[in-house]
Amino acid sequence: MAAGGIDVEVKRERLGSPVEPEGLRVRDLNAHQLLRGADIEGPNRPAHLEGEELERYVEERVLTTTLDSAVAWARGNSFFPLAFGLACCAMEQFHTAGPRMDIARFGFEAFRASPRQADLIILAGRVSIKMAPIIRRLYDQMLEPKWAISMGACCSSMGVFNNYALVPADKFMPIDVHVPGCPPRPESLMHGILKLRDLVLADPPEGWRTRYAAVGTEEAP
Amino acid sequence: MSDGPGLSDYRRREQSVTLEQLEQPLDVPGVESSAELLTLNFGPHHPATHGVLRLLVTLQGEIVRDIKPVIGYVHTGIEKTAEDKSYWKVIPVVERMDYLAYYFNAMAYVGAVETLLEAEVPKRAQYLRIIHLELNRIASHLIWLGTSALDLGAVSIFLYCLRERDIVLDLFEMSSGQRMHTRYFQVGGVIEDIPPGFERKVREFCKVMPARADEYGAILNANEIVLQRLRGTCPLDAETLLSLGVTGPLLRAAGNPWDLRKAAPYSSYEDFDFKIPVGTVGDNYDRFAVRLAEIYESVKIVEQALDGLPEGPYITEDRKVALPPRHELATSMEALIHHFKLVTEGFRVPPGEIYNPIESPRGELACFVRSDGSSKPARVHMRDPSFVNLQALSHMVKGSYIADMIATVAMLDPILGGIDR
Amino acid sequence: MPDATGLELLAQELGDSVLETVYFRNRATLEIDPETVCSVLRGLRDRGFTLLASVHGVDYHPSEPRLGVHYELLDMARVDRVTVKLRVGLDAPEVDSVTPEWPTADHQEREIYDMFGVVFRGHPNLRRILMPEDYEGHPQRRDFPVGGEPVIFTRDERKWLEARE
Amino acid sequence: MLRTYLPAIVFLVLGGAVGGTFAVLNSVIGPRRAAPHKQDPYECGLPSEVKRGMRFGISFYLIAMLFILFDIEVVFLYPIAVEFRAYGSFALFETIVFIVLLFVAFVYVWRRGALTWK
Repeated sequence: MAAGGIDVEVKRERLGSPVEPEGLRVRDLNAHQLLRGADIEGPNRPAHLEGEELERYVEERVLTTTLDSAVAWARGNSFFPLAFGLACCAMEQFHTAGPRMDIARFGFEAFRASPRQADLIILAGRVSIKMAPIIRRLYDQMLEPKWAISMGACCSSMGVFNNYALVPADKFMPIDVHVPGCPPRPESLMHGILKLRDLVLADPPEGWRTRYAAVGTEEAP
Repeated sequence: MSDGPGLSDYRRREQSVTLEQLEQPLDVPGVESSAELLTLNFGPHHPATHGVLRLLVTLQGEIVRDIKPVIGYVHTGIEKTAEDKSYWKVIPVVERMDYLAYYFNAMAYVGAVETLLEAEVPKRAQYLRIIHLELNRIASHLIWLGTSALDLGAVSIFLYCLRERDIVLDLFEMSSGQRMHTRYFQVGGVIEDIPPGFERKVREFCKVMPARADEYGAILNANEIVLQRLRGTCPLDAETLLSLGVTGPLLRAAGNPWDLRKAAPYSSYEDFDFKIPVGTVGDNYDRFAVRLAEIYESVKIVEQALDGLPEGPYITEDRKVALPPRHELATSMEALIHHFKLVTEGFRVPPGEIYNPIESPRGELACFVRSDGSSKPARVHMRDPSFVNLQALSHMVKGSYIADMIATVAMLDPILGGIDR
Repeated sequence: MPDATGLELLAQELGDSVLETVYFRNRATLEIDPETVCSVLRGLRDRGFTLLASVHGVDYHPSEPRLGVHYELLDMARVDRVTVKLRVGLDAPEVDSVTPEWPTADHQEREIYDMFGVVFRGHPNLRRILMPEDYEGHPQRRDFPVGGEPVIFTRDERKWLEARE
Repeated sequence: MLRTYLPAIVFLVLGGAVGGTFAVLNSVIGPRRAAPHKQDPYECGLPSEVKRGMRFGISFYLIAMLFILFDIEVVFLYPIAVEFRAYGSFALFETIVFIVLLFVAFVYVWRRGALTWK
């Protein structure tokens, strides 16, 4: 290890706000009770509401969304992946679209052949230096807004073949999600795509590092 | 990372190659002016090229006048990487070449090293290897059938084939822990004996598979569109194929029953009786029918191998080559020394060169290993069947329609990982 | 496989172009003089070795002459294999191409030219096949560095960013 | 008069509106990022070498004309089919003559080999 040595002593404190109380589930329950008027005062409270409880009730029941979160919701749930298999990871990509793992459950099974109709490129396989400019051109010609998943170790970090012939995808195009594995199982590619969907929906689940603000867990430099 | 005013070196490289350089004077009879000819990139990113194969196609209307395959778009320098790894570590590198027939790559390489070492592989290991080889042949043919039917428009066949292939990959995962590139074959045998429930699951699969293959046959052979597109298109006779060095289902479809499992049996293939499907005319329909029939034969081999599975060690007893079992490490000092020596430096192989051919789903796959006495191979070369069979594509396709070219590329079953190595 | 004596007979029949015969792990190898490769292969074809299975290059770096080309021949009738090997120095890496008689050698000779730099005289379309067209150097020679670059992990991303400015 | 055409008008207006909004929505909401080769023709990932002045082969035009010919024939049959009962047997014979005439043309074209690709 370099001079820094292993200072991997994990300090974990819980963040200020525990799981956000206004979660959907909790709001649902409040609304239910308000309707039955149970918790306001006494069990025989009439069911109808007025004034301040009415606003709270309406606010609880109706999901108010801004336009861009609605658009983000639409985009996140309707990826059109570009049918782009390079090498062995493409076989596992087939199986992700296959009957058992079945990406169609999430609506992403429409693999488009041309970049003009695709907004998600999954680099499934190893990128050689002869292929890199072609992939960059494809990425340029894709629909906006576009995302890129680099599937497999070869694409993310040249994996087993760290030699003259390969290029990690990060060198020539922006990658949003790296899926580890050689080849990654269909389930892990699925997990990668769902993680990208959360990223697009603009409320990614906090990784355990951010939730606990863990410092010092990175490997030594 | 966009290149801005100065082109990044990748971009400059690709744009420096224009079609004029690749253009060759076209001596097409009856076409004087080249105004009618259209040179098109049937390029690296195309749904029907089964990988990153680029075909420079010169078209006259719908007819393909000239075709030039351009490869190298997934070249990973595997043979160079294999040269600075110890013999034991080369197996996962070599397995990733032909990513549909990974057991065959490992088998060719491991067979070559065992011949160099003159290591004796126990009978049980040979049978286990054959079971996994034939299951892998079925899985490879299933992906070929799925993607070819997809190219011809039968999309549902793709999903049926993947359903079967998932079962085969579960068997691989059960026996070796990983769906693909399992590194199950070691020099001298296999790394682990099969778990108890494996045999029952393989028998279930062997019962189910022929019925499913009948379904595929029933759907595709009754479909007039598929028959019209396959029957009588792009035939090539056996002599031209032999002069082009083509082996495997393409050669057997043209009538020459050359199959290394029968001609030069290795790893005790001679104990099983199975037939070699052979075509007659050598057109696309024969190539399709030969591969579909091979699935039934492979199932038969797997069943016979399971019935005759002998007891005994699953890897060679020679501690110089095979790792001693874990429990022995606690007790015997000698096993510990062997283990340490194998894991750190790996075993040394006497100097020499060997060319070990086996029968892969696409033809004769051979591994050339040259050892210079150290613990790292001096040269590992894979004679990949797809690389040689690809040369026959231009002979098959000249003068036919574009639709026939797509069917021919599908029936050629090229795997670009094996071609570009 | 032609056994040891069969190999010696073959060598005499092919005359003085055979420099050496090796019989290793019951596989026959003929080392020949590079100038006579076409005639030797034609002679072997007349003796029944009709299929040229593989042509591949080898770099015997420490020992001279450095670049080797192997021809694997197969006789389907008698299920017989023989290897023809030739060695060429780095100063004049020139060999006659066998593509006119054996069309299967076309792409394989292009790969040997691309990877090792052996020029095949008479090849119809000698050009790089695996590497990009304008790539400098022959990657599979033993003195060519394996290459590869350190991987940018998240921990040292900052280091790479400063290095890039 | 309006009463009878109302469903057709509503249908047209709604179709136009929904189609229009989606087309406009894309240009309003979608981000616009210039990229070097974004507008180049897509040819499997490579710079396309097809020159502008590329002339299509003559057989393409032949096939196109034949298609239009027989397609119009089918279009003429639709209005007859809608009110076939009302017109009685007169329309039946009229249609048969119409189809036979075109069938003669079809056989001529077929025998002359215009349908097989040259």
